[in-house]
This record gives sequence, C-alpha cells and structure tokens, in this order.
Amino acid sequence: MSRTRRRQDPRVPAVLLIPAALGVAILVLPMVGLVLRAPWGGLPSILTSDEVLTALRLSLVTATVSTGVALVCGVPVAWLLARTRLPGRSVLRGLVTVPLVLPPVVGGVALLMVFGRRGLVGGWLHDTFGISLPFTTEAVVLAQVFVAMPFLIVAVEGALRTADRRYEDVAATLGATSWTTFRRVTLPGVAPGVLAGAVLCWARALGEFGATVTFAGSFPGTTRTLPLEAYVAINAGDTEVAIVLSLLMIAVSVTILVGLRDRWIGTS
Amino acid sequence: MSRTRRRQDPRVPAVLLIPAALGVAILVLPMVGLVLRAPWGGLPSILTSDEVLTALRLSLVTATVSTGVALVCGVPVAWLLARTRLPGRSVLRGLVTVPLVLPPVVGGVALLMVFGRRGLVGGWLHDTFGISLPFTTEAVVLAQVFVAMPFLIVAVEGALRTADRRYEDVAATLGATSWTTFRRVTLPGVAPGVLAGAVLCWARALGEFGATVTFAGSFPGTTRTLPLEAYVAINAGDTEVAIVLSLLMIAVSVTILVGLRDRWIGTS
Amino acid sequence: MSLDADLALTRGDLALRIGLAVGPGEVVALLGPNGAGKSTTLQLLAGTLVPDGGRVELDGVTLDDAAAGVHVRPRERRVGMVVQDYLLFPRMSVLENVAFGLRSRGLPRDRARAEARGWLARMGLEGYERRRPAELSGGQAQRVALARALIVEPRLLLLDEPLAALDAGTRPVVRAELRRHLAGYGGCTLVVTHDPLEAMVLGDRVVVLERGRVVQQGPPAEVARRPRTDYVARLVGLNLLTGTASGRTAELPTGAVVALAHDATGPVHIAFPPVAVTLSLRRPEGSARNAWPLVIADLEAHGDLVRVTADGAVPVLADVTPLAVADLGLEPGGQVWASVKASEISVYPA
Amino acid sequence: MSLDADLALTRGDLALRIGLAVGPGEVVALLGPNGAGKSTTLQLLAGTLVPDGGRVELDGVTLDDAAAGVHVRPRERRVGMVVQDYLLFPRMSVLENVAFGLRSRGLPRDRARAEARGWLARMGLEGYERRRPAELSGGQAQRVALARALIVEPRLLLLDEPLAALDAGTRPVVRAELRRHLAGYGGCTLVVTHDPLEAMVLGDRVVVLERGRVVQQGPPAEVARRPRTDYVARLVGLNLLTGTASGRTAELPTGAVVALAHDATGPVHIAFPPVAVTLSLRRPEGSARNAWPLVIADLEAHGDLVRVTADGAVPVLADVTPLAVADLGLEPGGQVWASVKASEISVYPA
Amino acid sequence: GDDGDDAAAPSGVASGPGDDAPGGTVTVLAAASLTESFETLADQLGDDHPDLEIVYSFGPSSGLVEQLLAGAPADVLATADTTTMDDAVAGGVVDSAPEIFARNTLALAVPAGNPAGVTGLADLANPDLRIAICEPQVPCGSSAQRLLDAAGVTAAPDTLTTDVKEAASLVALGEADAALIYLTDAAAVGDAVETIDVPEANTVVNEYPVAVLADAPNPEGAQALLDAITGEPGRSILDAAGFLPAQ
Ligand SMILES: Nc1ncnc2c1ncn2[C@@H]1O[C@H](COP(=O)(O)OP(=O)(O)OP(=O)(O)O)[C@@H](O)[C@H]1O
Ligand SMILES: Nc1ncnc2c1ncn2[C@@H]1O[C@H](COP(=O)(O)OP(=O)(O)OP(=O)(O)O)[C@@H](O)[C@H]1O
Ligand SMILES: [Mg+2]
Ligand SMILES: [Mg+2]
Repeated sequence: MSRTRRRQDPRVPAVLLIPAALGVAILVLPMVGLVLRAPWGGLPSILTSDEVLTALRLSLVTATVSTGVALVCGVPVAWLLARTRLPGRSVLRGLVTVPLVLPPVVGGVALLMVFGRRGLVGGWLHDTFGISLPFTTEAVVLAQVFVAMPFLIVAVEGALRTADRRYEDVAATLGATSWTTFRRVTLPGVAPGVLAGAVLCWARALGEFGATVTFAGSFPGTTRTLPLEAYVAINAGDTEVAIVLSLLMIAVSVTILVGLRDRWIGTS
Repeated sequence: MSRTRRRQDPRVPAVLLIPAALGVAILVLPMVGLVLRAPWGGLPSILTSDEVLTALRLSLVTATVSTGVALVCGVPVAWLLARTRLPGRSVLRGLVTVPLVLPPVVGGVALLMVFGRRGLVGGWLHDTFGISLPFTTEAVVLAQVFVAMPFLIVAVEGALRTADRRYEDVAATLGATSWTTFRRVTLPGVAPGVLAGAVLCWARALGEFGATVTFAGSFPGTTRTLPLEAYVAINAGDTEVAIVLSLLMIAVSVTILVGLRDRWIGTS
Repeated sequence: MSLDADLALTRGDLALRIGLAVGPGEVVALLGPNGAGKSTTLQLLAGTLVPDGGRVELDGVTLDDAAAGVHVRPRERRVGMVVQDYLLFPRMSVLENVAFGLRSRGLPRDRARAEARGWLARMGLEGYERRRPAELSGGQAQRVALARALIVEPRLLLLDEPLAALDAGTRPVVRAELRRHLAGYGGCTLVVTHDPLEAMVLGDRVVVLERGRVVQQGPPAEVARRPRTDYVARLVGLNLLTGTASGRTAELPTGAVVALAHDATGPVHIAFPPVAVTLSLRRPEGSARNAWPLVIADLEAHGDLVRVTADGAVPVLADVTPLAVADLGLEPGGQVWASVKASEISVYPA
Repeated sequence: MSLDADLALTRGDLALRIGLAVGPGEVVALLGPNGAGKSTTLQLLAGTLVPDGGRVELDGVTLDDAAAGVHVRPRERRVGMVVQDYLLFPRMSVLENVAFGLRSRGLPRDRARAEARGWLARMGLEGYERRRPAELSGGQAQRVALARALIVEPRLLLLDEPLAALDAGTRPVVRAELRRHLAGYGGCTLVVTHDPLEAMVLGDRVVVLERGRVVQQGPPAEVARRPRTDYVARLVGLNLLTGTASGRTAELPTGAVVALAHDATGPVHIAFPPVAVTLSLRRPEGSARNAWPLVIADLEAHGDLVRVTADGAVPVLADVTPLAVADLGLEPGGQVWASVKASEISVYPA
Repeated sequence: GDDGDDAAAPSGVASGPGDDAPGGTVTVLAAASLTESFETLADQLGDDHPDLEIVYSFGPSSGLVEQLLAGAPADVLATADTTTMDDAVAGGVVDSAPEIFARNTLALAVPAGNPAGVTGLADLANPDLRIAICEPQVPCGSSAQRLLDAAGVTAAPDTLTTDVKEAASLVALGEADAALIYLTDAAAVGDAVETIDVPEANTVVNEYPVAVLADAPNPEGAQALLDAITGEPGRSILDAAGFLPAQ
C-alpha cells in the first residue's frame, strides 16, 4: 500500500510552543525529580522482590479488567448522554462526574455503604447469595471502575458530540437498527475518542489508591496493587521504595501506552 | 431564531440500555449511600461554619485557576501531539499521562523535589527571586495542574484526531497563519472535546488531595481545600463531617457542571 | 406502492408547504432553484426531519402525521437516499459501504458482498472495492453513494442530485443504468436535479418547487413547452413573459404590447425561444410584428452561438451567431432592436 | 503572473504525470473523466499534497521542487481554492467564512466584512450573512465557497467544479459573474468542470486529463471540433473513430472501412456528429458512401430527439426523431443500418 | 528575616515587641491522628496567649518530614512515631532533642454490639471472622505484630490496612468483625465501635515525639506551644482523647 504524503509543517506557531513547553515542563519535571531521587543501587532487589511482582501482576490485571468493564458500561452511558433526550439527562451527566470530585477515601466509604456486607446492595447479595465483595479482587475492580469510568464517559461523550450525526441518519435510512448503527457507524467514527478515554481510564485505574484501600482493603496477592504497595512504603517512612514503585508504574504505563497507541493510531 | 427539529428516537437499543444502566448504577449508588448516611440534622451548622466556607472558596478558586492554566498550557500540548511530527512524540504522549498513574502522594513528593526550596527549579527560584512555592496557594494550583492537566490533554488530543483536517488546509490556502488557523478553525471545531476535557480537569482539580497535602500542606485559608478539610475531619473521627463535605463538593460540582454545559452545549 | 405526502415545515426563512403524490413505479423529477426546499423535502420523506404539519403516507401506511404525533423512524421506512454530500461511511471500505444496507436487513455477509460487487461493476467501479471513501474522486464517491442506495430496493427512493459529479462519459452510462433500474422497479422515486435533460430522461413527471411551494408540475414535455415561471423558462431555455391578453395582443405590466398569432384573453404566459429573437440596430421593417428597443446587458458564447441578455420594457434572451455579433458590433451597454415573429410565440393561460 | 508546473505523484493506482503552463490572466478549463486526477492536480498546486517529483513555479517563485526538497506551505502560496465538498467552516457564519481570507491577510474586521457582503450580494446571497453553513442548501453553500475563494484575489485560483450544484437560473448568473471577475484578474486560473459549456464559456484554453496524463489541450473550439479521445468526443457530442487512412478511405482496427471526403494518410481520427447519422432498416442506396450494419444497444430520449447507441464494427451514436424511432420500430437488440455522408465526416491526424 | 519566608510561609513573622508573652504565628506540622487534640489545645491556648496564633498543617507523618526536608517554613513538628522524627533529625531540620509527649496503645475494636462475639486476641486467629490489622511495615502494624507475638496469636487478617483510620472505618461500618486499632482512634470513632479489654495491650506502646525546628521563624512561640503540649493543658486534653501520658 502506498501512503499519501501529507504536508509537513515544520514551523509551529510560537504562541503555542511557549505554553506547550510550560505544560510539558510542569508534567515532566517532577518525574525528573523522582528519577534523580531514586535509589538506583537498591533498584534491582526492590523490583524483583516477590511482593512487588505480585502487586504488579495484580495491578495490570485489575486495571485491564476495569477498563474492559468501563468500556462495556461507559460507552453506552456516553451514548445515552450524547444522543438521546432522557429527562434529567444533564443532571445524570453531572452525577457521572461525581467520582472525580469525591476524595477517593470518601469514595471507598461510599462503596462500602452500598456494596459492603451491611450495605444497600451488598447486604442483599450477602444474605441471598452469600457473596461478599469487600476484600476481594472483584472489589478492587469495582473501586477502579467507580473511579476511572467517568473519564471514559466524558471523553467518549465529547467525541460523540464532535462526530457528524448525519452518518447515523444515513445508516438508519439504509435499514440499520439503532444497534447496528451504533456498532458499525457511530462507534468507528469516535474510535479515537474511545481510545483516548480508555487510555485515561486504564491509567487512572492503574494509579487508583484511595477507594481501593478503603473498599477492597490491602492484602498481598488479592487486593494489594502497586499504588497500595507504594503507600505502605510511604507510611513506613520508606519514601525511596515508594519512588521506585512509582517509577515502575510509570515505566509500565508509558511502555504500554506508547506501544498501544502507536499500533492503534499509527506512528510516523 | 427557529430551531430545526431533529428526529427524536424514543426506542433505545436494549443492548445498550442494560450496560448503561449498570454503569450508571455503579457510579450513582455509592452517592445514594452517602446521602443516606449524611447527618441531615447537623448539616446547616457544618455547612455554614467559617472553616468550611473558607475551604469551599479556596477550592473553587484554585480549581478554576488550575483549569485555566491547564487550558492555556494543555491545549497546545494536545495540538503538538495530534498535529505535528516532533521526534519522540509518542514518548511525550506517554509521559504526559504519567500523573494519572502516579499515586498522588508520590506526585506531591516529586513536586517537592523539583519546586521545593531545595529542589531543582524551586532552589533557583528561591535564590534568584526569593520566591518559594510550597505551602502557598500557588502550590495548590501547581499540584492541581500537575494532576488534572493530563485529562485535558488526552481529551483534547482525542478530539483533534477525530476532527477533519481538511478545514485547516482550506484555512491555510486562504492565507491564515497557523496561529489563526488554530484559533479560528481548529479550536472551534474541537470545542466539545475541549469542554469535556476542561470539565474532567476542573472536577479532578476540585477533588485533588494527595499531591496537595504533600506539596502544599494543609493550612487553613491558604492551602486547605475541601478535600483536605474532609481528611482532617476523618482524622478527627468525624466521618459524618467528611461525608457532608463530600456531598458539598458533589453538589457544587454537579450544579456548576450542569449549568455550564447547558449554557455551552445548549439543552435539548 | 405509492406515496402521498402533504408536508409543512418552517426552517429558517423557508416555509415549506407542498403536496406530492407519486404512483407505483413512477419517477418524479424534482426541480427548483437553490434553496427552494428540494433537499428539505427529501429529508422529510426520509424521516430525518420531522414535519411541523401534514402527513406522509407510503403504500397506505402513515409515516408521518403531525396532528396525531405519528413519526415513523427512518430505519423503519425502507427509504433509500443519496444525499448531496454523499456521506459515505468513512471507516468502511467501498464494498462495505454498498453492502451495508443488505447486511442491515439481515443478509449473510457473503451474499451481501456479492451483490454489492455487482452494483459496483454496474457503476463502473470494479477494482475499487477495498478503497476507503477518502481515497475516491468526487464522481467515484457519488457512484458509490448511488449504489449504496439502490441496492436495498427501498419502497421509496430519494436521490438528491445523484449524477451531479459524474463526468460526461460516465453520466449517460450511469443515467442509463439508473433508468433501467427504475423502469423495472415498483417503488416510488424522487430525483432532485438541476439538469433539465436529466429530468426529462429520468422523470415520468416533473415537479417544480420554488420557495417551498410547488409552482408547476406535469409531464416533462408539457413543462418544457409551457413554463409558468422564470426559473422553468430559463431551465428549458425559453423567454417567458407574463401579461394580460385581449384578442391578438397582450399587455405587459411594463406597458409594452406583444402581438400574438391567436386570440387570447385574460392573464397569460408568453413564451418564445432565444433563437427566435432577431437583433438589429434599427427598427426592423419585416414581417415580425413584435419589435422592442433594448439595451444589451451581457454577451456569453455557448456552443456555436452567443447568448445576448438584453434589458428594456420586454427583457429578452437572444441567441445569435458570432458573425451577427461582429456585424452588429454588439457589446454590453449598446442599443439594439429585438424582434420576434408572432408565430414563434406560444401563449397559454397564466 | 504565470504558472509553470510539472507534477508527478503516485496515489493509489493513479500515476499522475502532467505538465501544465498557465499564462498571466489565463483561464484553463481542466476536463477529464472521474478519477482522472483533476482534484489531485489542484491539491498539488494548492500545496495540500506534496508531489513525488517535478516542480511548480508560480510567477518565477519555486513552490515545489521535489529534487531540491522545496515545498512552500499552502498559506504562503496565496492560492485560492474551491473544493468539491466546499468545506465551509462549520462554526462561522456565512459572512465570517467569506471574510476569513481578508481577515487572515490582516484587513480590519469592518472592511473585510463590507467586502464579503459585496461578494455575497454578487452571488445572490443577500440576507444569508448570518446563517451557519449547515443552514444552507447545497447550491447556496457552493456559492459561499466560491465567494470565499475569489475575495482574496489569489495569485492562483483553483476551482473544483465550482458551479456543479447551482440551479439552472443561478448558474448563468454566477458563471457570468465569475467570467467578469476572471476577465479583470491578472492571476492564473484553473477550473475543473464536467460541463462542456462551462469549459467553453470560462476557459481560454482547455486541458483534458485522463488517467493522470494530459491527452489533449488547446482552444475550446479546436478541442470541440477535433476530439482526440472517446471521452472528449462524448463530451462534445461527437462520434469518434480511430483508423489508418490511405487516400479517400480509412480502415478501422475492426477491419471496417470508412469513406472520406478528402485525401488523408497515416493514423487519423474520424469524427462526425450523431445528427449526421441516418438509420434505416435496409442497406441504404442513397449518396451516403458509408453504411454499416449495427445492433441497437440503447435508446434514450433527450430534448426533442432520441439518442440511439448502436454497436458493431463501427460503433456509433445517432440522434433521430421520435417519429423515426416509431416508424423504424427501433428497440434494443434490433438490427439497423447506419449511414453517414462522407462530407459530414471530419478527419485529422491522430 | 528572610523575604522568602515572608512570601511563602503562612507563619508570618514574630510580632513580639519585647513582650514577655510570646506572640506571632506558630506553624505546626502535626500527624493527622493529633488533629482533634491539637485543635482543642489551640483554642485553650488562645485564652492564655491572645497574641499567639497557631496554624496547623495536619498530614501523614512521613509526608510532613518530606515537606520539612524540602524547606517548609514551620516552627514545630509532632509525629506519630519516633522513626519519622528520627528521619527529621537525620535530615538536619530538627537539631534539638525531640520530646515524647504522648503514648498510644492498641485496642481490640469490634462493631457496636459485637455481632461476631469476639472475646479476645485469640479470636483474631479465626479465619471465619473478618479481621483488619495494620500492615506490619507501618507503625501501628509493627505494634500490632508485637502485641500478637506477646499474646502468642497468629492472626488471620483479611486486610492489612496501611492506615489505622481505614481499620477504624471498617469496624465502624461493620465490614470488619474485629480490628487492632489505637485506643485514640477507637475513642474518636465514638459509638459505632466497642473495645474489648486486652490484658497484654499495655506491653506495646507507640510514642509521639514533638520538637522545635532548627529554622523555626518564631522560636519563642514554638517553645511556648511545646511547653503547653508537654505540660498542662496538653496533658489533660490528650488524656481525654485516649492518649497515655509520656513516661
Ligand atoms: N438547518 C437549517 N436552518 C435554517 N434554514 C435552513 C436549514 N437548512 C436549510 N435551510 C434553508 O432552507 C432552504 C431550503 O434548503 P434546501 O437544502 O432544501 O434547498 P434545495 O432546494 O435542496 O437547494 P439546492 O438546489 O441548493 O440543493 C434554503 O434557503 C436553506 O438556506
Ligand atoms: N487518498 C487517496 N489514496 C489513494 N487513491 C486516491 C486517493 N485520493 C484519490 N485517489 C484516487 O486518485 C484518482 C484521482 O482522484 P481525483 O480526486 O484527482 O479525481 P478527479 O479527476 O478529481 O475526479 P472527479 O471528477 O470524480 O472529481 C482516483 O482514481 C481516486 O480514486
Ligand atoms: Mg439540495
Ligand atoms: Mg474531483
């Protein structure tokens, strides 16, 4: 296949470059600080310890599962918000962003009050099926979904609003059900937005700490993800270990995100 | 002005409704839990106390300023990522999402190491201009920008990738500088994405806790925002107060977001 | 299958009020100036716009009834549509675009694709199956859009300038293909076009819209012979005047008088072709009983002739040879006499 | 100002290789079948595509030089462009769209708007200033796009089917406006069109592209009279055959022989209009020295005549009256003899 | 002093024009678990020293030390354990000897009504009960470990909380059947939890040190506050909150 060459614009407007440089500095400099502070000598032993590897595996698995759940549940919510006229839609839109403002620990308490053993839903689950969510890996996923799904929803809703709705009309005149239209026309049209949302969601889930620690607890192998491991280190006064763990999370997420996006979006 | 009526689609595909309902339940039920648990009797006195009002004002001001800073710095970064071919662009994109995965407390430590009085940049600022950032309201803003700007960047980049670039080509042939093109063609075209990003960013800044408490401390009036106030309440054994404060944050953010979006996006 | 529509919609400064009936198998060509409401009409019939008033019935089934609040959704209408800007699904291949409608109606993938392949071939697009819409030229995209709409054999086919972007070589081929398809097709068809030839070739009947109203309709030949508005007259290349006749003369609103070949009374339309107009520098003395002094507004070459636009009490278009232009020294602003034989003029009630 | 371009680009299965020179003030009409590369050529000249090879010089300034790696960015080219799908800025009003170019060149807002208002008026769009592009009909949008491109008085004006969506009434008006504008304009203009009349009216010269190459160019009348490809022949409504002449006859590749009125030798094009073709059921015995047995492929009414497409050793198009169709009982699949007088045939070297 | 401090520090400057009574602002970085007691203390101190304004910044002990190491302008540091205070000393931000002003002991907390019928430390070994214990690496966790060791119990925890407050919340919400938390936390949570007497509890104590900082902008005020913390009224306020007196 031949590629169409697009014009390459070497001169970038300075008015954009200056704030962009500032923005990048704000985001990247602190990381430089972490790197400088990291105890490079002790690195290998910390990174290869059993606890860290277990936590890493758990983090990757739960963040990925959470992103999957968020995609399945969140994209339809975004679609509802962008495309239908449910009464109270704008209030719903506001509610959906609530987990963003909720201090994570409060979020965890709120989850306990609903899904805990004595909670609204959890109590019923426990009495009827004997299922108890807190302190399980499922609880980690639930906490991550709670905290991270809003990112996905907001990003996808933004993309849906930017997309041209006339394509959906055309699909409808061709006899497509609203489900087919959604699946084959709407969704591919907002793929970059969904991808962006999924990235946000995954990263946020990977870094999730407050709600997890409160709702799911912190037990090695089942609920102790990397951020919890880092928090333990901080509380134990081991800032250096916390920094190493954070750098590990950063490395993992940057690697995966760079790899993924290059494959999905196309490099060059 | 007359409005063009669009078809109203009353039947929504069930395949979407079920996961959407699940998604909404996950996000909204915990809030219901909080509402049920809140000490409604003591509410007025808590909400009108000086500390709470001070913290509320501080929270609103800092979150808004942070969102402004993030817009000014973040939109150009998103543009760089989506529209140019900087070498190392995909690594930069990865780095930009780092604050998402970084446990906020570690983020605070990292900020201290760079902008603290003995930090890389902070030391220079202090020695040259006598400026010291940590523990000031500016530090709160910096911490919020660090934590919240990535949301804006990722959302805006997604929108830029969805947008049709041919409009920019047309603007260029009409003699527009890349700055004019950006300002008058690109930006209005991705307005919904920018708005979505700003909403995420503002909400995240409003709820920011970990990096703030570490980098800016928790001084009433200057750095103790609502989430910090909630933390203080939890530590004082006042979970109820913390819940009230969280509900206050929720109410504020839902009100503002619903109001804003209705004005910006247009209702119905 | 037949369509019976009575539509009312106010959109910006367009107040659309039209009644439209299309019989089974009938092809109606919808003509009209820009902004007349043609695309709006199609959108209303497709169901992507909701009328303010009136009703739409297809095949006895009510699709819209504003008073009763009935509005059948686009996908349940089985309506095929080609829109002015194609709207090919950007992330599907050409083949998938064409097969989309059949797949949506539940056909297995392979059969849908095979049929789509056939349609692409008929549109002269073999070998383009795997392209993305962004990789097509304008005319290619339009043909894909046409194939996508035709393949689903809808009950109502709505074509908005379906051939506008086709080249001179492809247009007759695709037009013939379209005509063949429409001839063996029992549904109702509405074709919007700006090309009078296309309207004549494809349409069993012509409906002319202006400012949201039907101003003329009938068989193509009838409409072409007896235009009732300036727009139609220009479309078919006739001069059109409106006046009040009594006996063998008609008076125009400007006071000018036109001699007629036959008796007529009351308000009339007066039509004559530009080639019937003779230009001269002095008042002509021949048998032409109509002669009016005019000022030349514009000259434009077309084909072997030059079209002269002249203004005065009786504004006319005249087609003359380049030789005549040179001989008479015609140029914008020049004075000239235009004469038309009464026998060249057709007169019919307004 | 003059344009001198030598372009090479491979894009999908299109291999574009064309040389193009446009003099100061000259208007070149670019014709060609769908997918010939017309829009691609304009995009290359506008700078939104980068050529693989060759160079572009405007007014002595090198805009592209593939060998030297030179590529001037679109905004520094001062090129005006109307694209096939308009691309009006969706969030600006019509007035802002038109004024955009002047504002970008630094004109104060009020002056830019005043001038934009004037252009909209000339395009027949007074009162539409505050509309959004989504609130325009197809033809209205196209006129806005045209005004947006013309207002900046670019050094090079690139118009891609600028009048395709206009109605029959507006098209001559806008075309005349465009012609007037181009006449008083020193820059170079390229107009892509599928309408032969438009090419004749607007173009000082016609360039025909096919499959990425220039296949014919020259003054409009010359191209119309002596088509060199099937596409051009169909465009101007002529039958075109290619053969080898020796003396008063020419032999076609199919073996058929055509009688000529004048001597000729070597490879020749043979052209004659469809109206010059007479159809009969038996071999004609009159003075027509060319008579070929054919099979009717298609009949299509246009205007007052019916166009008959007939296949055989010498495939021809014939225009006959509906009366003749009825008399001869013509229908697809029927056998028929076609005859053409040698004097109606023009022959020129291939 | 230093301009930077003025611009940056909410502590302001010492205002004392030669008075005996200390004045100005005293900035205190204190462990979060001291929130309630220290705020009460500030209120009471205001009566005796009207010129003295006390500003607290509460946070996790380790974070406070980080802040100091990064140059936070403060006068007093009070942490919840000696380890973090040692870090501050090692980092040079504290050059005086820290004083222990309070001690804390663990309590076996159960939800109000004790639904699981917990009777003593031995029940923590019951895998059927939902048990929350602090992570061994953090101060309350190492205390808990020592306590369990002393009692000869091998606990079967369901979660190892990183912060005592989490464990307290879990018990208060009834999600945990029993948890080892500090007495002060149990007291703070209030009616939602009950404590079960554990005889061995007094063998394991956790110490709270306080110190005036080396670069304190207001050393007199700092010393006044330190005196108040270590003496009266600090003693009675801390008592009320469940702290044990320093030895
Ligand atoms: N969304 C809208 N809001 C307001 N006015 C609109 C809107 N869409 C179209 N119009 C106006 O309605 C009128 C009819 O538009 P329509 O697209 O139906 O015209 P049309 O007959 O298809 O013209 P064309 O031949 O140019 O395609 C136009 O004047 C147009 O400006
Ligand atoms: N991005 C692309 N990738 C691959 N092939 C392309 C791409 N864009 C256009 N083409 C192909 O290049 C050829 C020329 O396209 P172009 O748009 O220049 O044609 P055109 O002469 O303008 O035709 P039309 O009259 O239909 O507008 C077509 O065959 C088209 O399919
Ligand atoms: Mg239209
Ligand atoms: Mg084209």
